[in-house]
Amino acid sequence: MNGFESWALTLAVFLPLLGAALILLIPKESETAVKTVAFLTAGITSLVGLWILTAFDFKSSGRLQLDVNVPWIDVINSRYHIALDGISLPLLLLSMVITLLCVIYSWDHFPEPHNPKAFLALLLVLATGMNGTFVAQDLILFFVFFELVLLPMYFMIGVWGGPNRQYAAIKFFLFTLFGSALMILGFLALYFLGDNTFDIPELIANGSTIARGTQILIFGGLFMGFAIKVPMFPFHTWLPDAHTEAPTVGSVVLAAVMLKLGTYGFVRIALPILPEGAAAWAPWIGGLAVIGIIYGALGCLAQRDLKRLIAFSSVAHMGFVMLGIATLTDYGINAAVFGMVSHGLITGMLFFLAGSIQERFGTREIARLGGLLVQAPRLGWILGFCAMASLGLPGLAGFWGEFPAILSAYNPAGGLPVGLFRGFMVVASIGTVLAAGYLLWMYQRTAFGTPKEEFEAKHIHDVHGPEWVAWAPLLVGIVAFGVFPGLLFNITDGAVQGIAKSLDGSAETADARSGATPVREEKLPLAEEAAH
Amino acid sequence: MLENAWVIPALPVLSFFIILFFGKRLPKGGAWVGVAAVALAFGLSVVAVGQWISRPATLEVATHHGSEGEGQTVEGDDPAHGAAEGEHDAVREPVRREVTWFSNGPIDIKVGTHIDGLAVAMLFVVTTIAFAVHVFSTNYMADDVRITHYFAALSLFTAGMLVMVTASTTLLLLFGWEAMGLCSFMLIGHWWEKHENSSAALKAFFTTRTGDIGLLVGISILFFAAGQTFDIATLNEAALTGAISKGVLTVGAIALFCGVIGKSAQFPLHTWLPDAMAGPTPVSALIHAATMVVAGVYLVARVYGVFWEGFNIAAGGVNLGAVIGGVTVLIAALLAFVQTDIKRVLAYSTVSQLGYMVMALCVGAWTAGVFHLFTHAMFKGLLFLGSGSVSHAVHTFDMREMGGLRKFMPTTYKTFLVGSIALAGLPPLAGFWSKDEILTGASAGGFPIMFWMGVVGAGMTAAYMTRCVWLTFFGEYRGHGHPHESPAAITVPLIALAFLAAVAGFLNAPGVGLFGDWTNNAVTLAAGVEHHAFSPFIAVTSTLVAIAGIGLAALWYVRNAGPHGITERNAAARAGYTFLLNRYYLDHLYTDGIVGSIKGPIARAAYWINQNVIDGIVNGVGIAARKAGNFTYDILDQGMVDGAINGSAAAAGAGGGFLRTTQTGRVQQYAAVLFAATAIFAVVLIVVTI
Amino acid sequence: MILNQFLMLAAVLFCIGVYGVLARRNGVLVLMSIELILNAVNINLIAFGAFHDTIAGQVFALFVIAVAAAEVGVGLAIVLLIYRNRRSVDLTEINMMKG
Amino acid sequence: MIAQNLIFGILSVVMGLAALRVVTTQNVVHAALYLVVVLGGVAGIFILLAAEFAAITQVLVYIGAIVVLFLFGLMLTKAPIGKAANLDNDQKFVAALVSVMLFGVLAWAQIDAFQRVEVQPDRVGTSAMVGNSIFTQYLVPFEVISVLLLAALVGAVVIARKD
Amino acid sequence: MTPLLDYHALAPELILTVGLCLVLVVDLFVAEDRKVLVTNLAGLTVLASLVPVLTLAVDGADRAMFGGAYAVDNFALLLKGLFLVTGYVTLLMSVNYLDEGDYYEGEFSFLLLSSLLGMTVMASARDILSIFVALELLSIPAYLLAGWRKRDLRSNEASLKYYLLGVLASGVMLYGMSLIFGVVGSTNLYEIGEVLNSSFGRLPLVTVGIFLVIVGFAFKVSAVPFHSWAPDTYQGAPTPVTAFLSVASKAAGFVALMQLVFIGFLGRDDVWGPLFWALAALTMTVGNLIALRQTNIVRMLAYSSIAQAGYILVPFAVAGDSREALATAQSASITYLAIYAAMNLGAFAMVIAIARRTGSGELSSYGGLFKYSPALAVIMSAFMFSLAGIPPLGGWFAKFMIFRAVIEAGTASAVVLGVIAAVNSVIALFYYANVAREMWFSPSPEGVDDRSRVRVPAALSAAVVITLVLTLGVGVYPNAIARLGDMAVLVR
Repeated sequence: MNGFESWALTLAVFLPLLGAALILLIPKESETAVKTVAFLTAGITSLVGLWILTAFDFKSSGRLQLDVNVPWIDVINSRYHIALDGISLPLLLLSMVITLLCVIYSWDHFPEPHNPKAFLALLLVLATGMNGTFVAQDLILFFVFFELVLLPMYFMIGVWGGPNRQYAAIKFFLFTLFGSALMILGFLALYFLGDNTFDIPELIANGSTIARGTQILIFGGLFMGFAIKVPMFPFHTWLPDAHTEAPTVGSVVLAAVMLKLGTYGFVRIALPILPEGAAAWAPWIGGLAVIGIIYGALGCLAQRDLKRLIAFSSVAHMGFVMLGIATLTDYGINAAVFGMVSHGLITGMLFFLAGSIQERFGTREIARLGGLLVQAPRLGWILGFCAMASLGLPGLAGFWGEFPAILSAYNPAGGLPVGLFRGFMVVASIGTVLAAGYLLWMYQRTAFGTPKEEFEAKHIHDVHGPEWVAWAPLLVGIVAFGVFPGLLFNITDGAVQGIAKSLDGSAETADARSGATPVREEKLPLAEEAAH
Repeated sequence: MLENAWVIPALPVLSFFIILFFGKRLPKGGAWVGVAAVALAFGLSVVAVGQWISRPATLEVATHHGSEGEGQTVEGDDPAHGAAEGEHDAVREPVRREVTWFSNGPIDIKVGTHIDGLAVAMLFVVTTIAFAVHVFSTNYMADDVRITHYFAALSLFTAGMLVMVTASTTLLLLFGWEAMGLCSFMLIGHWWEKHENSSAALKAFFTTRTGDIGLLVGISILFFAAGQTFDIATLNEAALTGAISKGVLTVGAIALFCGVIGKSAQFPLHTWLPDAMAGPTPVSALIHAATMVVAGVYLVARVYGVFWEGFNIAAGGVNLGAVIGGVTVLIAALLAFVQTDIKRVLAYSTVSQLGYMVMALCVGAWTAGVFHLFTHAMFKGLLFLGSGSVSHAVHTFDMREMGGLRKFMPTTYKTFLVGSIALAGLPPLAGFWSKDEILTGASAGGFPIMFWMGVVGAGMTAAYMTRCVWLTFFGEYRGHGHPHESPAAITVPLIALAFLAAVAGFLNAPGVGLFGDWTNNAVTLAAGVEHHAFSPFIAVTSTLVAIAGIGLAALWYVRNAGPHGITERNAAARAGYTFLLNRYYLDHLYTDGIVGSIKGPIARAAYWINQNVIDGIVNGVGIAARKAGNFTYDILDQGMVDGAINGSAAAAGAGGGFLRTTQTGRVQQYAAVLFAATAIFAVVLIVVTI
Repeated sequence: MILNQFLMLAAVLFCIGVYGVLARRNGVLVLMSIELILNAVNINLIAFGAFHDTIAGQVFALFVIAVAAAEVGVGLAIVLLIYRNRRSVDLTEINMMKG
Repeated sequence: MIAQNLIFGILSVVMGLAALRVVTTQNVVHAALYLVVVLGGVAGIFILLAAEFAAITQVLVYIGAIVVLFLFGLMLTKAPIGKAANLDNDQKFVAALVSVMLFGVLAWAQIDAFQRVEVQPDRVGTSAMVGNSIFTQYLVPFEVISVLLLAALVGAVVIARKD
Repeated sequence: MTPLLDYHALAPELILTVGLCLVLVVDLFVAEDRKVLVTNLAGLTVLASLVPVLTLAVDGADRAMFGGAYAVDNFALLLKGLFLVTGYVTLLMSVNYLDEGDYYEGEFSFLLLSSLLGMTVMASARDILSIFVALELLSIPAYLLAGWRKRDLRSNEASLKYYLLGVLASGVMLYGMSLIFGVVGSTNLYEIGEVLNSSFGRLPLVTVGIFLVIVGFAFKVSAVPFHSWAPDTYQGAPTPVTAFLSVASKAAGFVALMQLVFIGFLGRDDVWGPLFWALAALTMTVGNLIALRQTNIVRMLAYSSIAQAGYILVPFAVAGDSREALATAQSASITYLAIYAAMNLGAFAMVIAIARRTGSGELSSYGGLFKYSPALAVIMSAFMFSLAGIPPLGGWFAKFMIFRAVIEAGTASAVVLGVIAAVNSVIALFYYANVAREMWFSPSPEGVDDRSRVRVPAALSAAVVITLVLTLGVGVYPNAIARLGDMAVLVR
């Protein structure tokens, strides 16, 4: 391993922090310098990301690569262990790209009260937290990065947010902290039961020795931490508030990357380390996931605020991701990872759009909008495109998060209640219709028709330069991943297979222990009768 | 060409992107790019057809159960039949070409093309109609503000349909399927400034999406049932060889059929299709008559093995598909009577005809169903374009503002008439042959109910088309414009399609049977789908019924038209009138009692039920969803879930407030607490530790 | 003499002292009550010292006496300070800060 | 032994009553004087337990210094000499309850622990022994307490003085 | 025969003693307007006494005198270091406060040094008599310091309440000590430990004695329900004194508790285990809940420090569960104390700094701080969120160690306590974040026109920088503090 290889991930994580520190040194008045530094930092970080992409050995994407493993906190045997595999890589790149795009997007529209210096510094700190979470291979390191994102986001919402920002900011903060407080208890339990280590790969190797009952308990702790971040029903109520009140860039980062921290946690930590706990929890997770799908969709139907609608749609979409995870199968987890990325691209894009619409019209109230296609056709069509992507139209990235999740629910991992999961599958499929419902209904009211009187005379800019630059990669990504899902699946699959292998049969052994016979056959008794 | 069939869908994809990105800067908004791409695709499809026809039948297929014993054989000169005498039949081997799309562990998910007779036929149909529609649109839509978008969407649509028909896997099929849905949405809502249009677009999208629930579920079920593959050929084989249990097949087939119901506008999800007429007429011709709506039919034909086994078609009697198809035939036909909008008449007619196709497939008449799809595309595309031509002239679709147009627009009139007769099923035009085959299949396949439904439907079809033609082209012009014949870009496609509508039926006429031969494939053979011989009795019956329908309708409209006499104006009407008049003592009751009641109360009641109950349910579901949304959000989410959160926060605050009051500020009270706590804790501790 | 008689006396003094601390209004009287408490402790210490035959009890008691002296001095200084500013040593009135 | 018990009985009754008066009397000066009685009684108890040095210190420090300090305190705070109403606050009942509870616990635990164990002070704790102990084993606390007294002195002066 | 006194071991205390006498003397000869010199001298004394602490640490050997009654081991050294640094930072915070507030400076330094001396002695005291005397030495100057703003009624009140309750608590504690002494017949903690491990230790009287002693220190560390003095005293006392009380004095209480409980009472974990469990749960919950409703920042920090004490008590509650848990618990408490010291001192330093502009401790006066003095707002937020335990600020590691102790113990009651602590850390965030909210999100209050940057004097800046660096450093690289905490474990 040459020098840069051992430094690449560290750079990817800490360059933004360095940039933030640099920005703090620049006087507040020289805004251009601040922006330039932020742009360069995010850009160089992305270049590092590109380099990582070239250095990554795709043939063995299941192996942890670019490993750095040095002592950190000896006393608790916690190490600075960062590395990435096929699951981390796409998310890390997503985080980098989103950060860069956010810097570009905010180039000349900083929300009130302006102050680019603080805003960009916070954004870069946020980036460090996000990047770090995706590469951390040590529970404590993971925890620190996982929490590191809270503060910047709190301030971002609170300072630059909408009218109800203070409530939203604290709510976001409290919820997440509540989850992570229980999560850290779970981590500690893993430490003591998993041979006094916080190292994730080691724990995966050791973890299955933990007794089933204990696994279930610990999984409960981790579940709280991750599920709130995801957010799963019924822990989702922070999300609409946070999204609605956050400034555009904040919403984008929140939706595109931060929600993934939770699902990533499930995939990276909770599932492989606690396979039997996962198997015991899976039906509940699946149930909450499909409730979330329907519930989020119904919530969307009731929204009058564009951003809030998109926020609720995240609840539904993350439901699909969680459903995939709950199946504990390779299909499901692949779908989940794909869902994370595609949701990142699509919902991130939707929030950009909502921000731009608000900037132009001064409102996000759906009822007051209308005829966007008349006044700003490009904006309108992009909105339509994203709505279509969001509702899971095949050919666009969203589909690959949804359909394989549904698919995998038909055949969950051995030992899980097949009938129940098939029920989930049907409910989730209904969710796709509801998704079409709320998105198109929103689209009809905002983009179709003719402009409302109050905005009739107003000159509305169509998409402008920085917006194009910031959006184009996302739009291209949505199409590219939609048409060539292999771009992503082939990266994630290796790693996912590893996880699926560790999960394989966990539910069965659990069942065997509890004396039940595993159910694993294709025949549905009901259908059998119907056929005759 | 067969190996490189991917090029055919790729062309419109290419043109889509060209139009999307450069259309605005191209002359005519990029329309010609689309036309050129489709023309090329059409050409290539024709090449493909040629190559397919000339492909030797090399694939030996074991037949499931021989049809020879019953003496009902396919045409003698059928090369496929030559081998049917033995245990094996030979068919043309499908041309497959696949690449790995992505992998999931050991399972490679592939995409590719699967070209067989069905695919080739569909390629031909789609490119033909698409070409005609493209050409038609260059004029029809010339002045539209969004011609670029229009052509982009049209290109994308064509691509979607072509992808679907060539797809080798259910997954890729789903891609094309949904892409069409998207384009349908965009094109129905093309004039989105008006709320009704965008609502219609939404409705179409939702309704088909609702059906797609089943499709998604079905594909998932069959994916695992077939051993983790989306491959359709494997799936069919697995279904027919019994590798998949009957129960799973049944569930899978029902699930898939939900998708069919949505996409092919079968009862009860048919209500979106008439509304979809809000889109430009060429779109209606292409998407909502000839191609997209037959996607469901195509799906059934494509994964026939699943339906064959899942619906237990070989057993005859009734099954879900056949019932739905039959009911759709009748319901939609009934509804067509009361429409005043010419396009809506055609729309209901389309629904009805789709019912025929579905019914055909589900009574085991595979070839008939596919063939009807083929002929229907020709004459229904023609009829829609004809109606477009009419509206181009009179700027309305309301038949009450038309009348007498045959004088102003002779070409349109003639071609429309050809289409109508083909639709009505009068020999020797296309509709007759395909409809006849369906009826034969239903009768011989052991589906008497479906047979009679089909027969009644045939009569009704003839009747409502008579009404339509009458109101549009006969009588006095009731509008306010100055009708004129349309330009060549419009009439040429009409003529071309009229030609096809007239002659296409002969492809599978008794003694010709080419279509059946070309589309013959391993699946139907393995399933043991029987091809029933031409039955003169049925042919005559259906013809007579159709004529009766025409006659009765003509009679009705004569009576409505008043004493001036229809006979002077129209020969066909005169013939019908005379025919009816001779039997007037019977038919007085008949016309008033049956036709009248059909035309009047029953049709109206049916329409009312349709608009208020079925459509009401469809709309109601939407409203209910929104209501449920409001409830979920306002009561559950904001009230209870969030309320619990905020409530616990408030409780914490209140707890803090209460505890504050214990901090009285008086030092001796603090001291009292100190000592009291000491005393109490001490007692407790002693009790605990003793 | 049994040990417990001393211990009971101490307990009585202690509790009377506690009562005084809790029930008296005047700051100086409260300080006096505290002395009762400390003296109770001293009785205990000396009695236990005698019981165990060790000098440590006495030594401990001496330290307590010394500390008590210092405490009383400081306490009176504080009471005086309060008196100077408020013209009252009524403890029940001193409740500017609460909640 | 009887004499000792007799003396203890008298002392304890006097001390108990005097202590009660300290906390109940409505005359502040009386309270101080009753306190003297209690403190003196304590010295007597010390003697009974053969702790002479402690007894002497008790008299010197408490009666000689602390009570005087209290009287100064009463004077300086202009406490009403003579009977005054309202020397008690409104939580007498609570105070009594708490004290009784506390007494119950302590008494029970003490009786439980030592039952009827005899205490026989046969060695007089001389000042030499005390000094020896303080300057060997308890040297550090002793030094500390000297600093403590200094600090209390300086601090009390600063706090109590007018400025 | 080994000499009675080990002067090297006693050097920190000796230097302090000499220094405080020097301060007292020099104060007499320094003119009124140059009293800063005295404070500087006091600061130098503290720094000088840190030197032997370091040399002793380097030396590494455990030293003990008077039959183990006075020990200089890693535990003692670490905590002496902690006390001295805390004292130094407090002095830094006081310099301008006293100077500008026109309070007695020389005597202030003297009393502070006295109190520090008491603390350093406390860290080594393994004898209940020494512990008692050290406690008094560290408390009595503190009673006086609380009333240092003599003309301020609140300060008077603070002093009175602190004094009265403090004396009562030490009375209770003494009574308890007398009972323990009565059963054991010795004041030496190790001997006490031995006896309490025997059948004598099972006496209910011992239970009462242990309990009364713990009550005395529960008061010192302001554990609920013995906390009620703390808010009033903290609010009324001069802010540097409050900082000192809430950090050093509280730490001293914990140090004493650790020595008593882990050496003396170790055998009776059935008494102190549940007791600390209840105290910890109550303290965290009550402290946090009441803090939610505070509008005065100092008072809020007072309740916050009560709640923080609750967290520190958590390891005590689980220490008796197993041998491993005992070591982990001690290391957790020590680590928490050290980190808490840094962040809480920092918070108070910031309160002093900000009060230089706002002149008020009311939270509402903090509005708009981020706009006119962003650096102060950021730093104050850092301390607040560190107290809340948000990574990467030091507080997270402190909380982490607590949780670690809880999970290491692994019993059901331990885990429940852990969950209570977790929930409490969420409640706590609300009011900590509220401070940040006021500074960042709210506009300046009406009538505040001065929008220039707040100027912070050098000494105060130094205090802020020291605490900030420690807080951040620990958060990012907790290894150093964790290792120290591990080494300083009193009983393994």
